[in-house]
Amino acid sequence: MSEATPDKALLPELPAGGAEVKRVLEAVLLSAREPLSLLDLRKLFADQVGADVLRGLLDELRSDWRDRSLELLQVASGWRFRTRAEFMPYLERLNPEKPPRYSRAVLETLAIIAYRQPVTRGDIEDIRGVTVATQVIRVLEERGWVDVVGHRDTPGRPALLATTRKFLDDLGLRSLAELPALEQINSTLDLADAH
Amino acid sequence: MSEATPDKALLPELPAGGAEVKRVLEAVLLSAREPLSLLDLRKLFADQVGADVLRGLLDELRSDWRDRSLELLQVASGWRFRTRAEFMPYLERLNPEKPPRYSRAVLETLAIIAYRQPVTRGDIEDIRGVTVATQVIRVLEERGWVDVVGHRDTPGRPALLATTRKFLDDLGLRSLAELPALEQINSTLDLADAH
Amino acid sequence: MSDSAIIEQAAATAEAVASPLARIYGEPLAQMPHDLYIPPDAMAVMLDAFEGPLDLLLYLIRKANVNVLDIPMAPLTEQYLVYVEAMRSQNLELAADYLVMAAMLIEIKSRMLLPRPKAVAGDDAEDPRAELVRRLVEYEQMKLAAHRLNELPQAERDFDWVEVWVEKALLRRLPEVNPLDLQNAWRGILREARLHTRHQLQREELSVREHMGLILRRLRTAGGFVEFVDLFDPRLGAPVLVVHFLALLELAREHLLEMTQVEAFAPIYLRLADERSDSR
Repeated sequence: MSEATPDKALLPELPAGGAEVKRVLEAVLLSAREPLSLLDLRKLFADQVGADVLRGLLDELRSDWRDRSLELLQVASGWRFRTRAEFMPYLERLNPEKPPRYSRAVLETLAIIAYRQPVTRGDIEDIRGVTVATQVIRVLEERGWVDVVGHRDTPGRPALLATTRKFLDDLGLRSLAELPALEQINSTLDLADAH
Repeated sequence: MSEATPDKALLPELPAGGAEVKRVLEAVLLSAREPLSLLDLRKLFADQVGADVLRGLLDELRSDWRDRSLELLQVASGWRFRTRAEFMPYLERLNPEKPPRYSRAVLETLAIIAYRQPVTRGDIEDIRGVTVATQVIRVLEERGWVDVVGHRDTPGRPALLATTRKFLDDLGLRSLAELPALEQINSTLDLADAH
Repeated sequence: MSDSAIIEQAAATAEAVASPLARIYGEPLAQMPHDLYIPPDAMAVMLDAFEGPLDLLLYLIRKANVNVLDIPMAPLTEQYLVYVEAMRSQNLELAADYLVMAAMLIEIKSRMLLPRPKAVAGDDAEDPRAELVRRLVEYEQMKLAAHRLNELPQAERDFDWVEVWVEKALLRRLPEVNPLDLQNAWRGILREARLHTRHQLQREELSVREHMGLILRRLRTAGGFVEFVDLFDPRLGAPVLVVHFLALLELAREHLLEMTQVEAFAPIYLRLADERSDSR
């Protein structure tokens, strides 16, 4: 181990020394499981490399990685590399976690808008028999699946909701006609209700 | 999520596409928790990028990193980045926990399992000529290098031990065929000298 | 690395472990003579350096530069028995494996003293040492293999795997919905409200409803006012145009839009019913 201990030749005043220190910094930061403080990093070089020099090299390292797949970040407890956000969807594809689910209220509201559009919030409440929370509609609007296509010419001029093209795209449908037919639902229901 | 789905623009026939695929490969390999097989990597690109193209890009990536702080290694379960041995003394300075060093009993047991697998504890004892302590096997099992792959159909149904994929990975091997060759010790007896 | 180099190295390993402790009359154990003799006093220390009787036997053979395939049984057995006797007085449990080996050596030795029937040339199956040699060879192979395995770069000892921090929070995960989820949701609604007779719908109606939305959207982007003919693109084909037209009628029936025409054959205009009071 002693042959790897940095000695005077590694001191960053020398260009070669600086490059070598940077190489060590990079290797250590890439494999560390935790952020490394300046104190940790000084310990790496047995306190032979000053904090200012290290800070300078960390800045260099950060710009070396500017256009690359990782970014060197300074967080509260020190420095660490992080995978850029743009690659998250790929990682997600490798380790798919169980996707979150919409609540029953959201799904039923979406089903009503999809099958009965254009509908007002009142229509949805009539069909579901319960009040529809504003939050439920907002979730669907923020997802870009539902929007207001007009207003019904009745007192209060309630907004008419319909599904969007993005809704069709995201569900892999070419048109609403490709939604499961409701007759089938009824026959299933009849069977289910038969006992 | 859909905006990250690779589309035709990512196809590696285009030089720009190839560079982009390589960027994704690098990011994902640097942040993966396990070695990634070619199959995993194809999944990354929704099977839009062929295995040959990926292999070519992995080779490029490996040479891109040739003179850098990490190396891209192909092991039994796939590809993964590791730190070069020269940086280990620095890493050890940060992490005071000493890596495991195995006793001769553990190493000889490991060698017998590796080269003669699948073997029972009795087989190991026959070869080593001594009792094998339970602790010795447990050390190897806890490291994830050895596991029980079955039971021999003899009285007592002793467990058959074999090495795992992690054993190969941790030793940087792609398959058992890459184990160091056994010494050839001539096993014919010269009867002429018998007395 | 040649065979002999490895063997020397392996032997040196055993010596390196034993030599700091084993000093007989001030002499390091590593310098013992080649005549196989190790003073019995050193045995307890020696034991720690060996993995068992095969290892000890191998050491004795290698130390004396004897080919493992040509073991001189008599001196080896005698020397071995001296050790076993010394061992037995100190650590009986440990000596058990060694005693078994001693018995094997004595058996081989005694069989070799007896006159043997003349063996067929090349048939060495009769040699009583064969089994011992087979075991020694196999053990030596594994011992050297263990040594080499230990020299391979090892994760955590000689290198670390790289696992760069991934911040999961950077990825906003959205729930996925598939058409069947909607079907199930609808089924839930029906079961809840017993509405299955009233809400029986057909595919065609659904298409009409889709086109109702399209027309409303179109009117909205056009500022709430569109000429009738502009709403129809003949390239879409008759079935689509018919559905589109039905959607238009349905919208009118539901008072969602108004159709106006100044006089016969004049252009027909469509207007969103809510446009009059719309602040925009």
